[in-house]
Amino acid sequence: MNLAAYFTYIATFVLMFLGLFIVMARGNLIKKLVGLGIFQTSVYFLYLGPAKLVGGTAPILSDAFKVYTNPLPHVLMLTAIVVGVATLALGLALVVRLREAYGSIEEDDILAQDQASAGATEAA
Amino acid sequence: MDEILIGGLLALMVVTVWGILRTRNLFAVVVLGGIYSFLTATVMVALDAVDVAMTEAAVGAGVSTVLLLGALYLCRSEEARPMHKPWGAMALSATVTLALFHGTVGLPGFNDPQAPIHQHVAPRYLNEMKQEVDVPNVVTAVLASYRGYDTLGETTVVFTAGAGVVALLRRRKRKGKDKA
Amino acid sequence: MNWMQHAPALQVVAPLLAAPLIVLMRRLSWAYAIAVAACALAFFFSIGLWSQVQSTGVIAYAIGNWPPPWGIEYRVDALNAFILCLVSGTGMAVLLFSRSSNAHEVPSEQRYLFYAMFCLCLAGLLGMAITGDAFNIFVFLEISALSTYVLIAMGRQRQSLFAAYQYLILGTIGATFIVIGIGLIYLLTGTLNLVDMGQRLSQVDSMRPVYAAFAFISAGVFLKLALFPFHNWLPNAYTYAPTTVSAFLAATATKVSIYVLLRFYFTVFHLDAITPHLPLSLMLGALAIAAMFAGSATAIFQTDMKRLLAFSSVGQIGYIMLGIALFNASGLTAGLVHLFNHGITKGASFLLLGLVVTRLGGTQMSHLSGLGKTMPWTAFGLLICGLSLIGVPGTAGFISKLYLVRAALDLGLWWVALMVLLSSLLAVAYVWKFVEAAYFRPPPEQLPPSLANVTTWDMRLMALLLTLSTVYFGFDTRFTLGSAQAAAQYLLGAH
Amino acid sequence: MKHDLILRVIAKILIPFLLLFAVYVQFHGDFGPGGGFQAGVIIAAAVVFYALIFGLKAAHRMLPESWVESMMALGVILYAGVGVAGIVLGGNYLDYFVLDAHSTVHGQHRGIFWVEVGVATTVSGVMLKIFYMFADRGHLDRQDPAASQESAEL
Repeated sequence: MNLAAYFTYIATFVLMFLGLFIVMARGNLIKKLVGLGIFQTSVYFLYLGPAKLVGGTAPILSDAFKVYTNPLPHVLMLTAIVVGVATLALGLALVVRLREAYGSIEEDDILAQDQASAGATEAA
Repeated sequence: MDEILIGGLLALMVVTVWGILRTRNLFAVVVLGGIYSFLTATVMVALDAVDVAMTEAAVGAGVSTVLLLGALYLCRSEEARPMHKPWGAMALSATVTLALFHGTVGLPGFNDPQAPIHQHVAPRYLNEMKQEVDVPNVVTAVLASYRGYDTLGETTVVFTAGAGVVALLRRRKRKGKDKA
Repeated sequence: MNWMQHAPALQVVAPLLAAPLIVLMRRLSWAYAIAVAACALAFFFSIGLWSQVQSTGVIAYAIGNWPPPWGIEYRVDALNAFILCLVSGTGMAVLLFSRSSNAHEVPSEQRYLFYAMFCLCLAGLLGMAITGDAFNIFVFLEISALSTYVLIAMGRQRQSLFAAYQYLILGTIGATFIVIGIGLIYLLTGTLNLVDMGQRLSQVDSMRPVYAAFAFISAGVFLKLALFPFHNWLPNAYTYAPTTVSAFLAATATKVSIYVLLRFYFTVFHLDAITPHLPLSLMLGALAIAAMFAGSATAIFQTDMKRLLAFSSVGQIGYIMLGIALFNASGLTAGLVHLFNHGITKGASFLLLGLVVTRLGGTQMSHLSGLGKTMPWTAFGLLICGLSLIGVPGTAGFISKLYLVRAALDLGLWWVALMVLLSSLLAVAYVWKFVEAAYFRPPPEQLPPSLANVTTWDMRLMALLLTLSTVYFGFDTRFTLGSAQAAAQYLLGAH
Repeated sequence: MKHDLILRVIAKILIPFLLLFAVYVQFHGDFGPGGGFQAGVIIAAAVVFYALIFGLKAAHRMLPESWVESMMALGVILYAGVGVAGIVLGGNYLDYFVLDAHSTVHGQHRGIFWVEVGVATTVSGVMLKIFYMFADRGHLDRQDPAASQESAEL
């Protein structure tokens, strides 16, 4: 296998691994969202890498060029970026509310508080 | 040449993510996140995706960073030390990554003009668009016309996020909290 | 101009356009009226599409007049016409119920936004169900997902915030998996149109990316539809969301995800052709059976009725998946019938619980004790829904279980049939828990502080309507069975 | 920061150019990189910049929150409305070909133009609204009597 032909894929793997790991292993709610963002970003290269043609140019038509990079993945990834920031905004709004309700943005703290209050209602 | 440039930038991105993973100062995490987004945008320029790069620079590096800083200001917090060993998370993300690795082996490689994505669908956008839509920027034509419905959906996603944030953060009129 | 000809686009656009109008008006009474009008339009159009599909077959609608695969195509066939009816119909019932129940469950400043979010969620789900374009599925999936997070977070307790956050993380991971899967297929075929993808994929030589795409899309959709062991977000989300939201999600959101799975499995991957080479039936079946037992068994130990029903959903999703895992006409029919029947049963149960919340302030077993005396009709309705969840003759649940057992026996899988019956015993156990509380325990001396003393007629009517349909579809199976059989045949003969 | 003269003067000079740049990005999107999303974000950035220098209250006076909320909605309505116009004029949904009676290409141009305007309106509205929401929340959180009074006035 020609490694050089697959380097964008390899970057995707590494970024994806790290992003997913941050989401799952870290307990801080903001850091989880940052990890989620990295995980989403890794996908961009899965789409954009193969779209590029060396010697081609950005898909803005002009008489000076013959070869263009494939525009369709660009359109799809524009959508993905916007979806990503929309998710982030909602996630952060939730984090702000969580912090007001629980006084913490650590997953373990919140779960512990929930467990305590669940125990209280059951005893009642 | 292109490969070396893009590969180098991608390597820098990996280093940045490693920094994000290791540091527990959330402010540093957010700043590193901004750097990460700018690197992403630069790679996108190198990959000829100029529209995407511009969006990533404005949205990823700009808006996301501002939002994260705002949330950080409201939460004022440092990340706690992880309480448990992350072996489960490690195993899961490794499995997912290996699955993707397994899958990409049969895919067309970098810079392969014979790849299906260059043979099917996209050629019409590049060759016939001049007669059909006639705007020089093919990305704009595909975004707003050929796949305009996706963009309507995307605008709606943004609207949903906006209205959702209003629903979540609009201040209650009563002072007392009706939270349990 | 013939508006019916544009029904595929309009039934998604009506609720999608309603949401910004509501935000623009900012008045609660307007918000409700607009939402009801949009939802009624969507329901009307989807019934129209269903009857049109019955007579003329597949309807293709090219959005922007760009022919597929260059543009985005809407494609209505026997399968998704059925799903559209389920989604918009239950959406309508839940919406009409929500006016009074929201008055007690959703803070007043957020109430008009509730309707905006509800319309967006409906538009997202309908858009996912009707589209013939892979990436368009992702976009509308995100519309429905983002609005769902907000709807869940509108619950009264602070736990609803964390439930929404958890769902946001898992839902986004799931959606990203789906994008990865779509990306792999796109790189192999160069197209995004589902039918075109399917045709080109069958000519692809390298199977490894296909299997990886299959794995990613499956895992992503499993997360969205909460198949055991991917179900972690669901119990909290259903428990802490406002009751109407639980009803809507239980009846529609997971069901549309199952539809997306079917669409990918049969239209894109042609799984019935691949299955001989892979032990897929076995893998999916094992997951489904695990879900049936784990979900129902966990449900028995719950002390909150909403949570109990949530775990019961995890179990019931197992039955639907079991039908699909059989990969033949009778199995698929059983799965689809159960998808519909479970949807309306769960919708009815949650609406009835909405009545309980309004009247008694909560859904803990302690609230429910003596319900047979305090709210006899509601208790009776919940009993009927419980019987339908078990699969007792005379209810909708019976029909789907009957066909599921029959499909298993047709294939000579008597042990699968036995599993279905055994797990139904677990359902008996959790339904008994409710019966014991409602009929064999005295009502509390002093009723807990209630949100409102009376439930209004519109709430009662909608709960009654859905409960009655649970019984009705247990006797008259023309619509459910007929549509499911047509859909199954269409899926298996699609190529 | 409210009283820093240099910042205020520079901001006064810069903000019109920022908005001009946004308009350029919006309408040059047909010829070069850019379009509604990017322009929307730049418009929002200009107002955020204004708010940072002159204070949130001034920004609210310049662009009241209710307007911003309407902008979020109007953009989507415009976009979806272009689609409905396609149906009314006898085409399919989002059909730009029929938007101009004489030339399909002109119809396409017209459709893309309005659609991009819709996108920019919604994106700038949403980004600003989110900024206002987070900023307001901060005023309450700080529990500074002057600040909470200020936010009560808003």
